[in-house]
Amino acid sequence: MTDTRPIPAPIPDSHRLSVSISGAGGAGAVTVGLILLEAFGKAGFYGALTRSFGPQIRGGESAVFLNLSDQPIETLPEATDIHLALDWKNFERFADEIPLTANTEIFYDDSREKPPALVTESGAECTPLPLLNTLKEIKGGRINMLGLGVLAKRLGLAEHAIEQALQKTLGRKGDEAVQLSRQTVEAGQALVEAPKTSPLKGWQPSEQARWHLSGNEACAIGALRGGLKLAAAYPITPATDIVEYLAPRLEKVGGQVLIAEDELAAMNMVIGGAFGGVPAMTATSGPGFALMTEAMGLAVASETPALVVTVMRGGPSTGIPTKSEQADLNQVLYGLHGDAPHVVVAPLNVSESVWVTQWALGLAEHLQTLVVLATDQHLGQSRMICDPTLPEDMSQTRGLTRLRAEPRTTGDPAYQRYALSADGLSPMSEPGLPGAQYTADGLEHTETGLPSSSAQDHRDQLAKRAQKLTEFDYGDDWATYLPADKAKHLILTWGSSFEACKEAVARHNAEAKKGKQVSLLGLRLLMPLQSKSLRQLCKGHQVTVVEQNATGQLYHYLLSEQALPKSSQSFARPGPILFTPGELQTYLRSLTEEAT
Amino acid sequence: MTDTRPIPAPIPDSHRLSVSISGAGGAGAVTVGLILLEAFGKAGFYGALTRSFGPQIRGGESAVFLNLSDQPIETLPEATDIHLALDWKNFERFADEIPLTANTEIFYDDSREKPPALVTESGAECTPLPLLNTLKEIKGGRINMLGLGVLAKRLGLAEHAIEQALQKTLGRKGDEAVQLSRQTVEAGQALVEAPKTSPLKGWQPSEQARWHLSGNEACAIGALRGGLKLAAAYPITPATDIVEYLAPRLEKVGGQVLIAEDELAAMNMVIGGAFGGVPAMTATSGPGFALMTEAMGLAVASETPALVVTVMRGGPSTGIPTKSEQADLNQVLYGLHGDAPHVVVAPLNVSESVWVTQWALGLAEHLQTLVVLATDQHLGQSRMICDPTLPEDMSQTRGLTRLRAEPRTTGDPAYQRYALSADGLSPMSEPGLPGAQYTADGLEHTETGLPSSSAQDHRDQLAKRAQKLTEFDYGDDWATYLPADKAKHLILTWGSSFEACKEAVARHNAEAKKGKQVSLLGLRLLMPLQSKSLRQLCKGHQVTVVEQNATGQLYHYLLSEQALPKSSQSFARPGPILFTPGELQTYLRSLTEEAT
Amino acid sequence: MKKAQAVERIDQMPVEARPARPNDYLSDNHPVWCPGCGHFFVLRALTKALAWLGRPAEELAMITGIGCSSRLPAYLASYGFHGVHGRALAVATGLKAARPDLTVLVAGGDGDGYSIGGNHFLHACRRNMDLTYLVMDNEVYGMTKGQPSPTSAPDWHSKLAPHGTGINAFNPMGVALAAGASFIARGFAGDPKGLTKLISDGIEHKGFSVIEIKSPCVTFRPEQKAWQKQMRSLNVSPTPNKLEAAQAIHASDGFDTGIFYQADLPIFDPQSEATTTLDELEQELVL
Amino acid sequence: MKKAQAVERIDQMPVEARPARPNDYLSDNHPVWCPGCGHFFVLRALTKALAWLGRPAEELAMITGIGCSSRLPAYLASYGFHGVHGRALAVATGLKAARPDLTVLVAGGDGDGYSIGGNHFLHACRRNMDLTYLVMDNEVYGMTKGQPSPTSAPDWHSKLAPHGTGINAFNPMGVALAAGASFIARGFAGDPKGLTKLISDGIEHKGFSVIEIKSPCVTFRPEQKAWQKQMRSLNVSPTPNKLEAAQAIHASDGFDTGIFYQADLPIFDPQSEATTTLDELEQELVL
Ligand SMILES: Cc1ncc(C[n+]2csc(CCOP(=O)(O)OP(=O)(O)O)c2C)c(N)n1
Ligand SMILES: Cc1ncc(C[n+]2csc(CCOP(=O)(O)OP(=O)(O)O)c2C)c(N)n1
Ligand code: SF4
Ligand code: SF4
Ligand SMILES: [Mg+2]
Ligand SMILES: [Mg+2]
Repeated sequence: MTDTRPIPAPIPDSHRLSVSISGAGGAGAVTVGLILLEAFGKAGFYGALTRSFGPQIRGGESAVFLNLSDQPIETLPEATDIHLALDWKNFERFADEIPLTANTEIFYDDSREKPPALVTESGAECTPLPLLNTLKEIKGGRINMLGLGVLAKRLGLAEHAIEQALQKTLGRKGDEAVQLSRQTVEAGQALVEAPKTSPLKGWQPSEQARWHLSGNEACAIGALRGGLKLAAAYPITPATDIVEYLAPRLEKVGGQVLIAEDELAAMNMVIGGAFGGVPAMTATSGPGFALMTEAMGLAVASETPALVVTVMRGGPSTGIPTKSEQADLNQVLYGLHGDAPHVVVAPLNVSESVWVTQWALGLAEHLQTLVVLATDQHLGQSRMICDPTLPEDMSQTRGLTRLRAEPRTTGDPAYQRYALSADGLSPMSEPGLPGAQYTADGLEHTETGLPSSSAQDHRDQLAKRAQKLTEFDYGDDWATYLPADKAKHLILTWGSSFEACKEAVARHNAEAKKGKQVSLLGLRLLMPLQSKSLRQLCKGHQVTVVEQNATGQLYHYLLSEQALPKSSQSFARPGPILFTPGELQTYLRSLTEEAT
Repeated sequence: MTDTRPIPAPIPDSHRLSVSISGAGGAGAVTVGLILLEAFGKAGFYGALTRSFGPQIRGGESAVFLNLSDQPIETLPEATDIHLALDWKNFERFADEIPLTANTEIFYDDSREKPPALVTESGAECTPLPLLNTLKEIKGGRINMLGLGVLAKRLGLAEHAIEQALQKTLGRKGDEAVQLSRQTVEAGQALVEAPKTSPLKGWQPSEQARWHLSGNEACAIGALRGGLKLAAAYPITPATDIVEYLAPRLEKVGGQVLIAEDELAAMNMVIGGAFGGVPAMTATSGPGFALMTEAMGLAVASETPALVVTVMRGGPSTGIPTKSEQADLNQVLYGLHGDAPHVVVAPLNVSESVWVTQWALGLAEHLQTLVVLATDQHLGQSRMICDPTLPEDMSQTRGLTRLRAEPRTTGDPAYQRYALSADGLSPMSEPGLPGAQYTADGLEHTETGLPSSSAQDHRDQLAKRAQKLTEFDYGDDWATYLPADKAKHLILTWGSSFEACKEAVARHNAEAKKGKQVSLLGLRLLMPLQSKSLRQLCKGHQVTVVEQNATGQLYHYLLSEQALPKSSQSFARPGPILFTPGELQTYLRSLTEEAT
Repeated sequence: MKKAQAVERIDQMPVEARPARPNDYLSDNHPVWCPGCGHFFVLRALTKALAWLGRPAEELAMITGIGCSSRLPAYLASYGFHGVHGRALAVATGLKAARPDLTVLVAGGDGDGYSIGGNHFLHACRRNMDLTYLVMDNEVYGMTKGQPSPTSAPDWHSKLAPHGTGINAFNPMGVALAAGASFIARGFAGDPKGLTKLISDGIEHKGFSVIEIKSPCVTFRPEQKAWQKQMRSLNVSPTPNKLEAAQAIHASDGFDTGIFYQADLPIFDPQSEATTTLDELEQELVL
Repeated sequence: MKKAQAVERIDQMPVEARPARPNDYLSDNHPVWCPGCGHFFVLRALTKALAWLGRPAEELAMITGIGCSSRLPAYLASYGFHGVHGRALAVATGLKAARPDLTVLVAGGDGDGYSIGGNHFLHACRRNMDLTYLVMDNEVYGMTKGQPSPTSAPDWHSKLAPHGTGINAFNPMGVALAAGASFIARGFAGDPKGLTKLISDGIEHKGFSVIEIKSPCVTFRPEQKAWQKQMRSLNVSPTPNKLEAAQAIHASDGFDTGIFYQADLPIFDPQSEATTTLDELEQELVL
């Protein structure tokens, strides 16, 4: 595995900051967060921003949480350093997600409600500010920009970073708007003192080009890199952004987005496009995925390439649509009827979502089958400033294309779409190609594609479809392995739990003795499971499978494939709250203590 | 487990007969088979009839296979004793299923094609008969009735049995038709000699009332026994028969069948009916099941009772619609997104399909959740003469009904549809009941049913929905265990593979030494898996999991639940041909030899 | 199953039995809709119509799918089912078949009903069961934040369709007519009186009533606030003639309201009566 | 993606390029249909129409779902996709969007198209892409052995509906018209000449062409053999006027054939051109 790197040192507390902002609908908390993130980026730093919505559609309250550092960071804040309350509207709805401590500094408007009990009880230091009062003097000024000024000042953020972020974020609203915002921000800055020592003291700005993107945007770009030409989808939270990001872009590279009447149509449109010869995908979430499973089986049986991105949310049923959970693993592995081998991949963080999606689309094309890429609401909708992660060589395992049939003339042997072959792959023809006409079929068929119910044909074609996936060499990308020296314990996880585990393991290893240190494995290729390599790697370890669902779906899957050593265990809990490094660190401590 | 019985002795060869009949479309092979089966029933015997269709819709050739005995028999014929070829049209299509040997006696018409090579090569004794010639003298007579006469004579079947069977099967066509058939049958009987010793010599007619039914009919009757009031479905092979059987009957017990526009509608109609207070079900197969999974999740999350019968066929995708396979297990266990606990049961043979379906509907009602009953094309569409199997006491674990809410008046505490409780069950209200109004919801919710995205509500309701299934006492019905003395090996199987395993184990044990004998377990309750009891029972055995699919889906499921001892193994192969006792017996032999 | 009863009107009830106010049909839950959303007004008109008709809340069931509009049941004091996206009509069909005694109402949005739910819409019209279907049409998927729906104009620009969809808007009333619905009306959320009347007429009508309600999405289609000036109140009169109705629907600029079509068409009302015992049925199995 | 080309007519082609016979559009596979099934005649008319139009077989794609009728692609020498039940129009939509240069044909039965596939039918009409849709309507689910379909008469008795469904038959042409299809015709399998003409006109028409073809199921609806006497050959003339078409569809007893409606309506034909490079798009991610 090339992707074996030592576990990085944990980010020291002095090199990380957690900021949150909350407010009623329309107060603009999210905008402050977005500008702040961009500003940290412009200043050379890293950051992760997540949002939380109340139950209201749009009119309701919302909150953003930022985790900022001068080192790559993709986890959620655990203890809020600074909180800005534009108002206290339904603040309790976010209490789960905004962890206040005695060290938290809170700013709020002095002219309206007082902080609610749960805030004062936390012991946080609450500083009332004359926000609304100050606004009276700024015609058209908005309270959130005032708040942004307060935060910028308290955080010691460079002027030019704020200025660039305002330009980039508000620029399209015109110069006047930017000017008004700038003025309001300045007024906000004037409301508070600069801290005695800047919280950014000692932070090293990066010189590297970095990305500012969400996981959903990363997916979209990855698919474009993979040669995507057709995206068909029906909107569903939290996957819609992917297609919305593609809509204006795909057409510019000669492709197009089809808005389907439902998910049944979307999946079948993808199949139609791919049959026509172009790389095609859809994006959905659990309920929509359920509706697509029948046609997914068709992609498998007819050997038509298709990429389905599923952005998981809280389940079952409509569940918790705006929040994250890793509970659709069973569905993506096993949701199809019959023996229907397909590929399932899952990126481990936002930045790698670009290449993993490119890889996924390439696998679909190359293996002529269904590939499911599973992410979740957190990965999909969080915004990150992060290092670009594109493997240097995408051409090997990742620059994958379809094996195409050649035109045939009279006298050539008849074209066999489903010809048996050593690696299970057969050249795929496409309409327009003379002499290689065939009918793709979801009925079991002979090598030419004629429906057949013979036991021999069934066995042959089942084997062919299985074999092409198991025989393929997926290279080193099936997992990321971060070993610790002499580690007894191995944490095995996937998807959006990976970054929290990584941070927890880093912290744990920094303070643990040798022998009590812990290794980490993030599984990227879930199906076909690379059981042999995985078993090899797990050998001699006590493995704990960490995942965000109620029943330990990954754990049970690995058991079913006999990929885990005997003493392995599950550490699983449902969403919608994500794992934090702190929570996992506590667990690791008890785990390694218990083990001795 | 009350359902523990010793393994019966195998049926001696002299007490079984295998008959098959084939012919072009319209030749009437199936009718001959049906009358013959009925006649054997009337004569006091048992039998199993399976059909096989060519690829043609209706105009094409078809064949029937009968396995007949004076003892209960539900397996497929392995070696044909007598074959009647009404013609040789596409005979090779059935070659897989009609095993000819040197002992097979074949009758065919002497005026048309000769037997094909594969027949003569088998060494079977081929007797040409002047069938068409004889027919010339019987105005309106049909070749199949002539064939029936031939078979009746060679089999030594009592006249009165044939007579009764003709009456029952053709009676609705009127006296003249019956008379004509009778005459033709007699002409057929005149064409051949009676055998020197009747093949039925020594056969003991049963005095018991027996059933003549298919598994699909059994399901329908079971559901009616369970109080079914609404069936909504969209036709799909091989499940349609269930609803067609219900259509004229359900309305006579105050219920009704809704013909849905698609499976999405069918499943949601079931939910609507059950919400309205009546037991409701649908019946489908893999592709339709796929379309229903979204709404199945709704039944789980909203805690609405719903029974889904799925009659499995060859997969993936449209696959092999008219043939049997046990390859949708993954789908029925894991096809739902989110953590969506539900119940999965599967009858082990045709006759028990009656009570198992009744049980399944009761479980849905009592546990207020989705219950999937999985059968397959073989169980569903084979016709059996068998002993009725109704447990004496259906009231205990099987006479299950819904816990209903009481009407409330002002002053009563508000009704909480999803109130947490010790056993996870809450009383269910229904429209019309005053004071107990609520909104059922597929969004995660509070105890009253209000949408909620709080982590606490999510955890509580996830636990409630899981708990009500795991806490329930399913009694002894979760499996049938047939232990052999000092057996090292245990065969674990499910569904339509059970009867073949049972016969194979019976034969094996009859000839094997103690210690090489084999025990048998048929799993009936697949989810929630009774892991503790199962582990207990498997302990000390080497377990082989037998199933008819390519990937060993049950085996992997049991591994995932850590229900199997370490040395367990899988014996799985895909359909569409069913396991025969002989095939399994060979396997058992090698298994027990290898083990020493 | 229980037999269907005629819907009783409040004015035919003894005084003490009359529900006091529309608010009796409201639950305690506060709607999650954006301030100013048209759906508030639909809720208001609905409770007024229900008060006018006067059936006790427990004999009503409101079935919906998913969408802003589909949140309705939680705000009513009746029974409710908030199911999955696009399938409300199927749930309602099952319920009405099982329980013909209930007044079964269905509601949803243009996405829920005409996009993902289109097939059930077609077949519910065709079955013509005694259901009332309120479609709160804002020509957008509100819940998922502003994508074009089947009723969006082809040139409406959105993130998902930066140049518009280029596809003609779906014609709900025309399709309902061709598919067999027996009561077809258009109403406007901003016309409380007219809408109340249409809803109560729709519920009283025997057969499948489709009420297409223009209900502005102030957040993602703020320009729809202009509807308040454009819509005409109940300016259309009902006809039982299909061709006349087709003409009226075809000719309308979309701002006319009223009943466009109302006719007595055969209702799918599966009758069943217990005339046999289970034992008799089981006898059929016996050889 | 490749640009759409005009369909070339055989009479405009150089002689040596002209396909010789309808049989050139037939594959070697023998249909699994019952002897006498109407679908045989549809296949025949289709190959004749294709020969007349003269596009090479490899530039045609025939997309179907599941049903007896849906077995069609295997019998043609063109490209084909035999997908899942009810979704043929969606597959065809994806294909046509990706490959506007192809002639994309869609076929299926009344169950496939009007029951499970109803929603795609609605939205394919609305999109009005340049596709030709042949529905072989036998008023029954043939493949699953004789259940009532949406076009079955309400009083047709079958196992599944022993007293008939009691539901009015679906009106495919009326719904297609209301939903936006731009070419709507009825043909009859037993009228080879008329049907060939309708199919070739439908393929030549730019936009979504619906051809509702009465095609008897001799096995499960033997009474449909009487259609041979009842159907009239091409007695209807096309109109581009929606109301006139509605009237003609409404007035027909079901035995008239011909084009009921044909008009130039806007076609959904998503244009896209490569004007940007991937590198440029990736630059957007960079801070
Ligand atoms: C199967 C499925 N697909 C997609 C969604 C996402 N979704 C939820 S509501 C909605 C559209 C709502 O629009 P509409 O019905 O017009 O109601 P509105 O919000 O505008 O009132 C969509 C696409 C879903 N919940 N389930
Ligand atoms: C999802 C799904 N549901 C149901 C079926 C079963 N099925 C196959 S064909 C068919 C109906 C065919 O009727 P129609 O489309 O009218 O074609 P015909 O056979 O009459 O030509 C049905 C219900 C299926 N294959 N898939
Ligand atoms: S998003 Fe639109 S439809 Fe939804 S609540 Fe807000 S205004 Fe109403
Ligand atoms: S069943 Fe009917 S539709 Fe199907 S092939 Fe036979 S005659 Fe044709
Ligand atoms: Mg809407
Ligand atoms: Mg049909």
